[in-house]
Amino acid sequence: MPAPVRVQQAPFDMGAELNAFAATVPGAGAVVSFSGITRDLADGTLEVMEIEHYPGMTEAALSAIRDEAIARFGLTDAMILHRYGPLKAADPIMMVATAARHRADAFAGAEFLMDYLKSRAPFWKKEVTAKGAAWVAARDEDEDALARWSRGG
Amino acid sequence: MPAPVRVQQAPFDMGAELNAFAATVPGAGAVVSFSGITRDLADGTLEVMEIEHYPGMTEAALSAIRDEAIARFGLTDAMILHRYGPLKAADPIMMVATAARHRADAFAGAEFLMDYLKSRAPFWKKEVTAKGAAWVAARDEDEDALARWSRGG
Amino acid sequence: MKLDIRYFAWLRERVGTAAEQVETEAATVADLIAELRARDEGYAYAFSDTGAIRAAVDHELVEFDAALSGAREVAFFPPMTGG
Amino acid sequence: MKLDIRYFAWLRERVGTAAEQVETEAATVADLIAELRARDEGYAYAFSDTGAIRAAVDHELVEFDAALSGAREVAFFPPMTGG
Repeated sequence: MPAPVRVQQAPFDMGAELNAFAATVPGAGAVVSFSGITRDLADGTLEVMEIEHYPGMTEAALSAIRDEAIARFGLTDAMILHRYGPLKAADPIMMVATAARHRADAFAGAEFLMDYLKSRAPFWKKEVTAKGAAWVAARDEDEDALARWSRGG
Repeated sequence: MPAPVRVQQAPFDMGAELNAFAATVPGAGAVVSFSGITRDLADGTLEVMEIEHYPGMTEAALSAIRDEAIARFGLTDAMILHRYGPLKAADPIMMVATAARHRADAFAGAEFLMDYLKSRAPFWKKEVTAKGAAWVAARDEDEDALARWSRGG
Repeated sequence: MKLDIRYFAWLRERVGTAAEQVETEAATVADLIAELRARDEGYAYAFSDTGAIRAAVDHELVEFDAALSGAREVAFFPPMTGG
Repeated sequence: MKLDIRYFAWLRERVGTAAEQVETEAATVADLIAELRARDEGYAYAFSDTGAIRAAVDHELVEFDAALSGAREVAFFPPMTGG
């Protein structure tokens, strides 16, 4: 069984990951997956998306976010996989999967994982084109998305 | 490329379905999947879950729900696959997948598909045990879940 | 007019058939239900709790006040439980 | 005390190093930032907009008023953009 939190440079097969995860969640009636894919720039000029991270803190942050999601939504299980290093447009960047008895918890758990991971896990993206490189700015929407999880418990 | 709406008795491979879907959504940054899995009864006595459907209407209803989700959330694409016939505990029943530029739309699209499909697509589940058979009752929560999509457009 | 009627799930089990053809002048789904219910005890029992019954005309979910003019197939079934 | 300091993303590029060790008596993260900023123009520029900087002490995100007693590693970086 693959580790439930993985930070790796190597590509991954999202379908194989989904199957491996779903094979280990007895009693769950609902499995949700989210896969993030590298998007090209609007003008199609992306050469490389560089993903930097903070080894040690990254694993700790992802594990804490996973534990929190499992406890909060009563998940049967959850997994997080995130790549770093140089990626090309259309390359999968990361994936989360959740399992629960019912669909509402599986969906909420996956959205919670994504919202926290976006703004609280130490990854930084840099877009490289022939003209130069630019760090991707954090989006206000991503910070706002976190706020909903503190309402109502 | 597999048809975006399928109603079938045959098993399916959720990982292979996810990969096939994700391979055909250029420009999407987010892919969400939901898989529904047959749950055993609390006392572990489920022998068969029979799924009955209404051929003709089922395909029409699923296509309409898919079209609505794509239009409403600006999805890059969406797929729905649903089985019928006799299933065993832990067998995958159905799956939806959505793709969008950003994660919020991909998640909302998948939840919309599931909420509509639960209460508006003509499927009926019957649980068969050694002691007899019982039709699964519709849950009020499922009907309530639909209501959120009429608020605020 | 001639109408094909289809029944699903426990409604099918209670009326004892999956499909039948009827000759009817019912103007609405509600009229048709009243006709069917008047047939015999089995139909009366099957249609006793109309709050637990849904109807479709030509593959489209409808309310019971839906008109039947031009309809070819009417289906009756309990609330759906897909997913 | 001796502290390992790490920098990421554009903060790393602006200070010109990924990691260094400093000898400091700073009581809080804010004190440490003030010390670093006073070093030279490069550090002053890197830390000019503290609203755009996040800090972690021993792998845990903290506010700038967090105490440094017992800390071994402090990291500075821009808002995170994972996912």
